Amino acid sequence: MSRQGDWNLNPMSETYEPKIVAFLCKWCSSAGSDLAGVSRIQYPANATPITVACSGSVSPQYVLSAFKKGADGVLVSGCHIGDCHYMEGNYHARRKLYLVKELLEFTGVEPERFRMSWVSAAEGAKFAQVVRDFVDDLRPLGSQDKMRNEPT
Amino acid sequence: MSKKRTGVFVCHCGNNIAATVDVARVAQEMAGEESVVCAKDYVYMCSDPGQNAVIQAIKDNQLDSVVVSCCSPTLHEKTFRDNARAAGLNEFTCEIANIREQCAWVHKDRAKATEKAIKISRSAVRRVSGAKSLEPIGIGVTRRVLVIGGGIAGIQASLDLANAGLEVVLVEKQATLGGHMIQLSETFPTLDCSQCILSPKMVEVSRHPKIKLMTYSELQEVSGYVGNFKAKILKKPTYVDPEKCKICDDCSQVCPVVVPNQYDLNLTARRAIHIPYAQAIPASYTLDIKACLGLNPVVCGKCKDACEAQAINYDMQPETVVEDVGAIIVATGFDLYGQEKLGEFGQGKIEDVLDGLQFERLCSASGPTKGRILRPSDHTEPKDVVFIQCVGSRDPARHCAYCSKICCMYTAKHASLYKHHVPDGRAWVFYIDIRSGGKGYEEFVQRTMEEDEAIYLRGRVSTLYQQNGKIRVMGTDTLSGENVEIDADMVVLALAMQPSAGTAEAAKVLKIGRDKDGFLAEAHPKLKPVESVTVGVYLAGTAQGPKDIPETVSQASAAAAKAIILLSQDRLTHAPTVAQVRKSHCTGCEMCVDACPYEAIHLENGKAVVNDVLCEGCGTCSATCVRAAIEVKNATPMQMNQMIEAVLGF
Amino acid sequence: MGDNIYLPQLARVSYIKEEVAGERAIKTFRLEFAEGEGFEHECGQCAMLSIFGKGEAMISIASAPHVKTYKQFSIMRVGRVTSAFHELSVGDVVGIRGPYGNSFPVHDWRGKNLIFIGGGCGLAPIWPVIQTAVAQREHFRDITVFYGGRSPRDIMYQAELEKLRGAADVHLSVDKAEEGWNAYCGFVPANLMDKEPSPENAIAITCGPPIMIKFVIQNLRSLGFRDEQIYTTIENKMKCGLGKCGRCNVGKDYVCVKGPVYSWDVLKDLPAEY
Amino acid sequence: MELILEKGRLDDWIAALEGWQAFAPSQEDEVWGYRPTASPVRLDHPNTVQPPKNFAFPQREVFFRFEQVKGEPPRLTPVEPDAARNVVFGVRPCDGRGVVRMDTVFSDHVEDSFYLGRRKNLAYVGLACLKPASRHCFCKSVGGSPVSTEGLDVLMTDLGDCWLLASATPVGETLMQAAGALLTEPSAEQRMELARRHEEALARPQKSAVADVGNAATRLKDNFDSPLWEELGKACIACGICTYLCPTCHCFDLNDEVSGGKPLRGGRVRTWDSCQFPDFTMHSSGHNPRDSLGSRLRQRVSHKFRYFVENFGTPQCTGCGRCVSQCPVGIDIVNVVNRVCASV
Amino acid sequence: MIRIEDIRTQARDILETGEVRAVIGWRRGSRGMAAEPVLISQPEEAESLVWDPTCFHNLSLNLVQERKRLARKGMASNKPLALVAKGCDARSVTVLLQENHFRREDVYVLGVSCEGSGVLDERKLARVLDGLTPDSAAYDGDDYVFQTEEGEKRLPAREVMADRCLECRSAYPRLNNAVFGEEKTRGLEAPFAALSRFEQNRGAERWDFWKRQFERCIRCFACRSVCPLCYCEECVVDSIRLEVTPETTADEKANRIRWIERSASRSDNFGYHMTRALHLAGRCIDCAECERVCPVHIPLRLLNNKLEREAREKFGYEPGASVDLPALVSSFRDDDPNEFIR
Ligand SMILES: Cc1cc2nc3c(=O)[nH]c(=O)nc-3n(C[C@H](O)[C@H](O)[C@H](O)COP(=O)(O)OP(=O)(O)OC[C@H]3O[C@@H](n4cnc5c(N)ncnc54)[C@H](O)[C@@H]3O)c2cc1C
Ligand SMILES: Cc1cc2nc3c(=O)[nH]c(=O)nc-3n(C[C@H](O)[C@H](O)[C@H](O)COP(=O)(O)OP(=O)(O)OC[C@H]3O[C@@H](n4cnc5c(N)ncnc54)[C@H](O)[C@@H]3O)c2cc1C
Ligand code: SF4
Ligand code: SF4
Ligand code: SF4
Ligand code: SF4
Ligand code: SF4
Ligand code: SF4
Repeated sequence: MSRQGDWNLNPMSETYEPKIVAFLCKWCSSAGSDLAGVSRIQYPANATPITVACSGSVSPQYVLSAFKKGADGVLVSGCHIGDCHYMEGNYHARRKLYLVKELLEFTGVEPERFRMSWVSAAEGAKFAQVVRDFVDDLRPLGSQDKMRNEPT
Repeated sequence: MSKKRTGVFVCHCGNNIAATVDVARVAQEMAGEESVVCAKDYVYMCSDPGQNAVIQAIKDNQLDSVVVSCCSPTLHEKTFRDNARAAGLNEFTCEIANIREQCAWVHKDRAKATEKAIKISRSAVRRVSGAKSLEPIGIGVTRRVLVIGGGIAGIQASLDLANAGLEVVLVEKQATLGGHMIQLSETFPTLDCSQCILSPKMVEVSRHPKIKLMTYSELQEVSGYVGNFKAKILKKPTYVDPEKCKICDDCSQVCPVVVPNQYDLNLTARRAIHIPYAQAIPASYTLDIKACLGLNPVVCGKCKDACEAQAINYDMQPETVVEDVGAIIVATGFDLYGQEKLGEFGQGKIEDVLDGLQFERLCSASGPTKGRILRPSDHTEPKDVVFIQCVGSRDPARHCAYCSKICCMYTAKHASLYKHHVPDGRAWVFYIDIRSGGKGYEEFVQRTMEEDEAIYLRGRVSTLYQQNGKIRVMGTDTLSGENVEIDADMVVLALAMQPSAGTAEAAKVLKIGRDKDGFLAEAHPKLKPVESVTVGVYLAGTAQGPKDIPETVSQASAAAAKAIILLSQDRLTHAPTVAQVRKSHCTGCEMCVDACPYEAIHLENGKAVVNDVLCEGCGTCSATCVRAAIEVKNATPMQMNQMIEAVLGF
Repeated sequence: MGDNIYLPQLARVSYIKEEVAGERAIKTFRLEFAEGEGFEHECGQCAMLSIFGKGEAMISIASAPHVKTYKQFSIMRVGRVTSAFHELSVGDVVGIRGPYGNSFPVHDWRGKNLIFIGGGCGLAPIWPVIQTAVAQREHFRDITVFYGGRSPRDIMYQAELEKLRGAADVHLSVDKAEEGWNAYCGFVPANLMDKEPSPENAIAITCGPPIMIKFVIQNLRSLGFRDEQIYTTIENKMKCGLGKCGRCNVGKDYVCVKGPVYSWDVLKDLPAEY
Repeated sequence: MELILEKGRLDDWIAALEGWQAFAPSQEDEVWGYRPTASPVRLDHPNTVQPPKNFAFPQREVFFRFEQVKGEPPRLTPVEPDAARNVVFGVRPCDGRGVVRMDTVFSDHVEDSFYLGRRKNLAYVGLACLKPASRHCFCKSVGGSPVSTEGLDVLMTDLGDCWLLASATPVGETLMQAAGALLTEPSAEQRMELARRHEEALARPQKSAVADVGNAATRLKDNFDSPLWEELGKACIACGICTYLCPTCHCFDLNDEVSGGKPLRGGRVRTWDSCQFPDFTMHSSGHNPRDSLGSRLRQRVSHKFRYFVENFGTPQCTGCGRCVSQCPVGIDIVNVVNRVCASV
Repeated sequence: MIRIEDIRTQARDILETGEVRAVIGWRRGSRGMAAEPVLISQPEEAESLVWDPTCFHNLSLNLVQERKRLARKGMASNKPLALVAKGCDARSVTVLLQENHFRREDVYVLGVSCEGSGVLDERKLARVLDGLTPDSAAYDGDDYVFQTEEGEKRLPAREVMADRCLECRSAYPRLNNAVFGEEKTRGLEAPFAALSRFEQNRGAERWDFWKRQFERCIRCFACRSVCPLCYCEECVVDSIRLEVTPETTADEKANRIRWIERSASRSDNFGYHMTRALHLAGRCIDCAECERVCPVHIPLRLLNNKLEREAREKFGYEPGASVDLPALVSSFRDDDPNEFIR
C-alpha cells in the first residue's frame, strides 16, 4: 500500500496523466474558467479546481501540501495585478508564492511544477491555454515523487 | 463538531452534464464518503421538482449539509442555499460543486471528465464536512448621509436624500454652495441661465430641515464602516455670524485689503471680508483670514466697527464636529487643467488668453463685465476670438490621455454666446473632432456653425504669442492642409477637466481608490458606476470623471438612490465568512494587520482582533500568518486541507 | 518472542449512551468481541482503544469483570480520538488492546466497609469495583457512594446510581445549586465531611479531577483514615500501555504497568509527576 | 575464540559473511554514521554521531496497516519486522552496552516483537577504544570499559598491523568462522600485545567521570526537589538531541498516519520521541506533569542514573558522551549528576 | 579590541542600579572550551561573563524563553532584560521587536561588535586540529588562539571561522543600548558566497544534494528549538495540539491539521524544512544557529540564505533592519517580480 491516493504506478507510460491542483480565485480565474466552459473551449481534464476567495489566501502550506499529497503540478491563478477584487490580495500572493517557487527550484524540484497565472473573468480562452500549456510542460517530467509522501 | 450528515445532489443538466459525465457514478462515489448519507442524481436539479426533491431529501434524511454538483455557483448557489434555508438548514452548509462549466463543458473524454467531476464533488463534500452554520452579521445603521462637495452634484444628491426623509450633512469647502455651475453663464444646449436654475436649489438646500449645511468646512477623518461611519469635520471660522449678517456690504466697503476674486477667476478683485456672489448660500459674508490684516482691533478692526448688525466676531474659533452617518456621497468635483503647464499657450501669462470658466464669467450678467464681453487687458470688445478645444486633453504624451467630454459642447456654447454678444466678431474654433453625443447636442453645434457662423477649423494650434496687442495664433487646418495664422483679440482655451484637489484629499481621507487619471474609482465600470470600492461610499459628479450637468445630476440622483436603498434597511447584513483569530496561537506579530487590504484587523492586548464588519473574507491574513492563528470561517485551512486531499484522490 | 503487542483486536460497538452533553460530553460505549476473542480483566484495569486513522486512547474499563458479554467504557470528549468515539454509531467496529495496568485488590477488602468517592468522569474507573461489591454484596459490609458533578446534567450513570440505592448508600451532590435538585449542593469533599464516614474497618476509593482527589484525601485523613486505607487511580499520558514508550512514569514506575491503582501510602512517596 | 585478521583483509572478511548485510561507520557530508560497507572499511572513526540503535529500533516503524471501507469493519494487516540479517562493524563498547540496555527495556514486562525481531538478526562487531573515541566519553565511571564486550558479538582490537578478533557470543563465533582461512591464530606476542593495549586503554584517564555512580541513585532521590534542577536546566532548549543520539534512550510516540481516504488507509507508526519535548507528557487538558525545563532534565538524568538502577540494578547511561558533545548549549550530564549528587 | 572587563562593568552597573532585571550573557561552560548561555541577576555574577570566539549562541533565544517562562507562570515583568548581542543577534532582537514580541523598553541590548572577527565553527576546528581538544579559545587580532593539551595553538581566524561570519554583513549591532567594540567589517567573503557556490549546481544535482540532506534529518528539532524566531506556541510538526488553554475546545484539538507527520520520512522532513524556511522568510537574520546545532550537519543556512537574498534583491527587503517595517510577507511593491506569472 502506498501513502498517497491514486499513485500512478507507471509514471512514464503513455497513459501518464499529470495531476494538477488548481487554486482559482473566485472573482477572476474561476469566473474565467466558467467562461471557458460557456464557450465550450476544450482543455485537458488534469487540473482540478479549488476555488478560493482570493489568490492572496493561498498559503504556501497549501502548495507544499498538494505536492506532498502527490500533485504533479500546482497552479495558482488570480486576477491581474490591479484588478484584485480585494484590491491587494494578488500582490500578496505574488510575493509569497514567488518565494515558494524560488525555494522549490532551489532544492532541485523542477520549476515547471509550480505555476502562477493571472486570468481575468473575460479570459476563458486564456484559462484553457494556461491549463493546456501546464499539462504539456508537465507530461515530459513524469510523476512528481520528490515531495510526495513515500510509500509506507 | 459531530459528524456531518451530508446529502449530495448530482445534476444531469439535461444532457449538458450527463453527456460527458457519468452522473450516476458520481453520485455513487459520493455515497461512499464518510459523511454522506444520501446521494442522488436528477435530470434538472434546479427545476421545481429538482429543488423540491432536495428539500424533501433534507427533511427525510435529517441532513445538516448539502452539496449540489451542477453548474457554476454564480448561477445557482443562491437557489440551492435558499432551498437549504427553506428546509431548515443553514445556507452556509450548502456548497456547489461546479461540474458543468469547469468540467462537462470543457472535456470530451467521458472517463476523465467523470473522474474530475468526482474529485470536484468530493472536495465540496469534504469542504462542507468542516463547514459551520453561520448567521449573517447584522449591523445597525445610522440613517444619515454625509455629502462631500456642494456643487450641483452634491446639491442634487442632498436634496434627493433629504426629500426621501434622510438626514443629510452637506460639507462644502468653499464659503458658498454652488461649485462650478454657479460660475457658468448659460448652459448648453438650451442656453438657460445657470444661476437661474441653480440658485433655487441652493436656497432649498439652505432651508431644508433635513439638511445640515456646513460650508467653509473640511472633512478631516473618517472611521467606521458602512452604516456606521464617523466623520470628523473641521468648520473653519468665517468670523461672521450668518444669522446676524444682513449682507449690507458695509464691512467690505471699509476693508482696506484688496485681493483677486477667485470666484471671478481673478478677473475682479474683492476685499478681505467678502461675499463670493450676491446669491451665495449661506447668505453671509466671510472674512478671509489669510488676506485680513490680523483680526486685531489695534491693527485694523474697521469691518467690525462698520457692522451695525454686530455680526462680526473676531474670536470665532475653528470647530471640529463629529457626525455619525450611515453612508457617504463624494461629490468633490473638478478643477481645470492648469494653464501654467501649457508652455505653448503662454503659460497663463497672457492676459487675453482665458480659460473657459473665465469666459463664462465674462458672459455672465453677474460677472465682472456685467455680461459684456470685453478684453481683460484693455476692456475693448474683441473682434477675433479663437477658441481652442482639447487643450490638455487627449494628449497622453504631455498632458491628460482622456477626453474631457464637455469641451466640444461648451466651446460651441462660447462661440455661440460670443456671436450673440458681438455679432460682427469672428469666432474661430480649432478642434480635433467634435463629440456631441447627447440630446440636442449635435443640433446645437450645427447651429453654432451654421446660424452663428463660427468658423470651425479642424486642427491643432502649435503655439501662440503676443504681438502688437494681438495674439498671434499659429495653427494648421488639417482639412486643407494649410497653416493658419490668426491675429486674435482673445483666445479661449477649453482646458481639460481634472479631478479637483479636494477630490484627492477626500479619497485619501476615505481610503477609496482613484483611477489612473486621479478620478475616483468606481467599484465596477459598468455595473457599479456610482459605488466606490468601499461599501457605503458612493460617487457623484465630475469627481468620478468628466461630465456635463445633466449627467452629473443623474449620477447624483443615482448615488442618492443607492444610499437610500442602503439605509432603507433597518439592519445591514454582512457576509459572515469573515476572519477569526485563534487567540491561543496569535502572538501579536501584526503581520496580518499589515497585510489586510481592508484594515480590518488591529491588536488588542497583544492579540489580533478582526472587525467583522470591515473584513471582506479575502483570506490574505490567514495565508500570511505563519502561526495559523487566523482563518476565514468556512474556508479554514482544515477545509482546504481536506479539499486538497480530495482532489488528489485521498 | 511474542506476538505483535501493538496490534489491537476488533470489537463492535453494541450500545451507546449519552451520559453528559455539552463541551465536556461523556458517552458510554459497550464493546463486544467476536466469538473466541477478547480478554478477561480485573477492576481498575484499562484498555487502549483505537479509531483507525485517529489513534489510540487509554480508557478505564468501566464494566465489572463478571460481565462477560461486553466491556463498557465511558469516554469524555477531549481530543482527537475521544471525539472520534463520540461520532460512532452502534455497529461500528473499533480497535482495542489490553487489559493494562494493575487492579484494585477487591478480594482483600472482603468484610470491610467500602466508601467510594467520585467526581465528574471519575466514576468510570471505580464503577467496576462498585458493581463487583454489589454483585458480591454478602462479602462486604456498608457500601457508601459519594458522587458529584458540576450540575445535575453532569451526573453520569444517573439511572444506574438510582438502582444502586438498595444495595448502597448513595450521596449525590452538585457544585452549584439548581432548581429541582434536592440532594447536596457543594463540592464532593465537602459532602464527604458533611456525612463523616467512619474510618473503622473501611477502605476509601476515590477518583476524579486531581484537585478533588487532593481535598478528598486531605479530608479522609482528617476523618482518621490511614494512608493505606485510601486508594486512587492516576492518569498520565500514555502511548503504548506496555511500559516502553517512556512517558507515563512516576519515578521508576510506569503507570501503565504498576498503576493506575495506587494506595495513598505508596503514592505519597512517589514523585508528584502526575 | 581469539583470532588474527590482517589489516588489509577486513573487506574480505566482510565479503565472506554470506547472508549478512554489513554496515560500518563512514562519513557523509562530514557526518560519521553507520552505512552499508564500501571498500575499504577502515574502522578509524571517532564516535559516530548516532549510535547504532536504529538497527533494532528504527526511527520510524509501521506496526500494522489499516483499511476501512465505509460501512465495513476495519481490516488490519500486521507488519512483520524486517528480517534481514545485519552485522554492524565498528561498534564502540559504550554502544555495545547500550544494546544490552535496549534489550532489557524491550523484553521487560512484555516482549516487543518489532525490536526483538530485528535484534535477533543483528550482530555487532565491536571495536575496542584504545584511545577515547570522543573527548566527552566517560564509560569507565559508569561501570563500562573501553574494551568491554557487553552487547557485542565480536570485539576487534587494533594491534597496529592487524586486528585481534575476540568472539563474545555464539553469533560472534559464527561470524568469525565464516572468515575461514582469513583468520589465523594469534601468536604469543600478539596475545601479549593485546593485553598490553587493553591495559593501557583501561589506564588511560578519561576527561570526565561521574563521581560516585554507586550512590547516584540515592543521591538523586534525595535531591529530587533540589532547586539545582531548574538552574541547570535553564539553558536547555528542549530539543531532542541528547535523547535521539543516546544509545539507550528508547522513548517513542505512536501515531496513525493516513495515506488515503477512499477507503481510509494508513498505518500505525512508531516514531522516536523525547522526554525533553514539552508535549511528551502533556495531557489533553494542557496539564503537564513535567512542564519545566528543569523537571525534564531531572527526568532524563534520573532515568539514566536512578530509575533504571532501581529497576534493573545498573545505570542506563553507558558514558558515550554524545549528549554532552552535541548539546547545543553545552549541558553536560556528568556535570549535572555530579552537581546534584554533591548538593545537600 | 573588546575588553571583557568593559562588558562586565556595564553589566554589573545596570544590575546594581536596578536598571535591568537580569543580564543574559555567556560564561565558561562545563563542556570543554565552549561558552554557555547564562542569565545572571546578581551584580557580582557579572564577573563570570566571557567574550571569546565560542560565544556562538544567539542569546535572543533566551529572551524569548524567558518571556514564555514568565507567561506560563502568569507573571509580568516591569523591568527590562539585558542581553549581550553580536551584530546578527541584535538583528534578531530587531525582528522580535518588529513582531511586537517585546517592547523596546523591555530589552536592554549590550551590543558587541564582532569587529570582523566572528565566532568559531567547532567542526572546522576539529578538522584542523585533528584530534586535539582545546580547552579555551581567544581572539588575538586576526587569529584565534587555543590552549590545547599540546600547548598554545594559533590559527588564522578565517580558517576556522563560521561560514556566516566569513560572509558577515552585520558585524555591528545597530540596535543597542550600549555598544562595545568598533564598527568594522572584514568581509572575508562576499555576502551569500556559500549560497552562490551552491547555486552553481543544476536542478538534478541540487535535488541529489537535498535528498541526501533530508533523508538524514532525524527530526530532533534542535534547529527549531534553537531559533529565536521559531517562537510559535505550536509548530506545524507537533503531533498534538500543544497550545492548550482552558478555552480550547475538544474540536480544536481533534481537528488539528497534520500538514506534516511527526515521523522522520524524507517527504515529511522535506515538508518540515520547506515550511520552516518559508516561515522564516524575511525574518531569519542568519545567526546560523540552526545549522550549527544540527547534529547531522544539514546545511540549513542555504535555505534561509536563499530566501534572504531573494528578499533583498527582488523586494528590497532586509530582515532585521528596522523595527518599524512591515514584514516581508505583509507588504508588497508594485514592481515585485511578475515575469514568472503567465
Ligand atoms: C467652462 C465650462 C463650461 C461648462 N458649461 C456647461 C454647460 O453649459 N452645460 C453643462 O451641462 N455643463 C457645463 N459644464 C460642466 C459643469 O460645470 C459640470 O458638469 C458641473 O459643474 C459638475 O458639478 P460637480 O458638482 O460635479 O462639481 P463642482 O461644480 O466642481 O463642485 C464640486 C464642489 O465640491 C467642493 N469640494 C471639492 N473638494 C471638497 C472637499 N474635499 N470637501 C468639501 N467640498 C469640496 C468644491 O468646492 C465644489 O464646490 C461646464 C464646465 C466648464 C468647465
Ligand atoms: C489509565 C487511564 C485511564 C483513563 N480512563 C479514562 C476514561 O475512563 N474515560 C475517559 O474519558 N478518559 C480516560 N482517560 C484519559 C484519556 O486517555 C485521554 O482523555 C485520551 O487519551 C485523550 O485522547 P485524545 O486523542 O482524544 O486527545 P488529544 O489531545 O487529541 O491527543 C492527545 C494524545 O495524547 C495522549 N493523551 C493525552 N492526554 C492523555 C491522558 N490524560 N491520558 C492518556 N493519554 C493522553 C493520547 O494518547 C493522544 O494520542 C484515561 C487515561 C489513563 C491514563
Ligand atoms: S499574523 Fe497571526 S500571529 Fe500575527 S498578529 Fe496576526 S493572527 Fe496573530
Ligand atoms: S480575510 Fe481579508 S479582509 Fe478579512 S481580516 Fe483577513 S485580510 Fe482582512
Ligand atoms: S541536547 Fe541539550 S538543549 Fe537539547 S534537550 Fe538535551 S539538554 Fe536540552
Ligand atoms: S546519557 Fe548521554 S552519555 Fe549517557 S549513554 Fe546517553 S548519550 Fe551517552
Ligand atoms: S537539527 Fe538537524 S537533524 Fe535535527 S531536526 Fe533540525 S535538521 Fe533535522
Ligand atoms: S533560521 Fe537559523 S539562522 Fe535563521 S534566525 Fe533561526 S536559527 Fe538563526
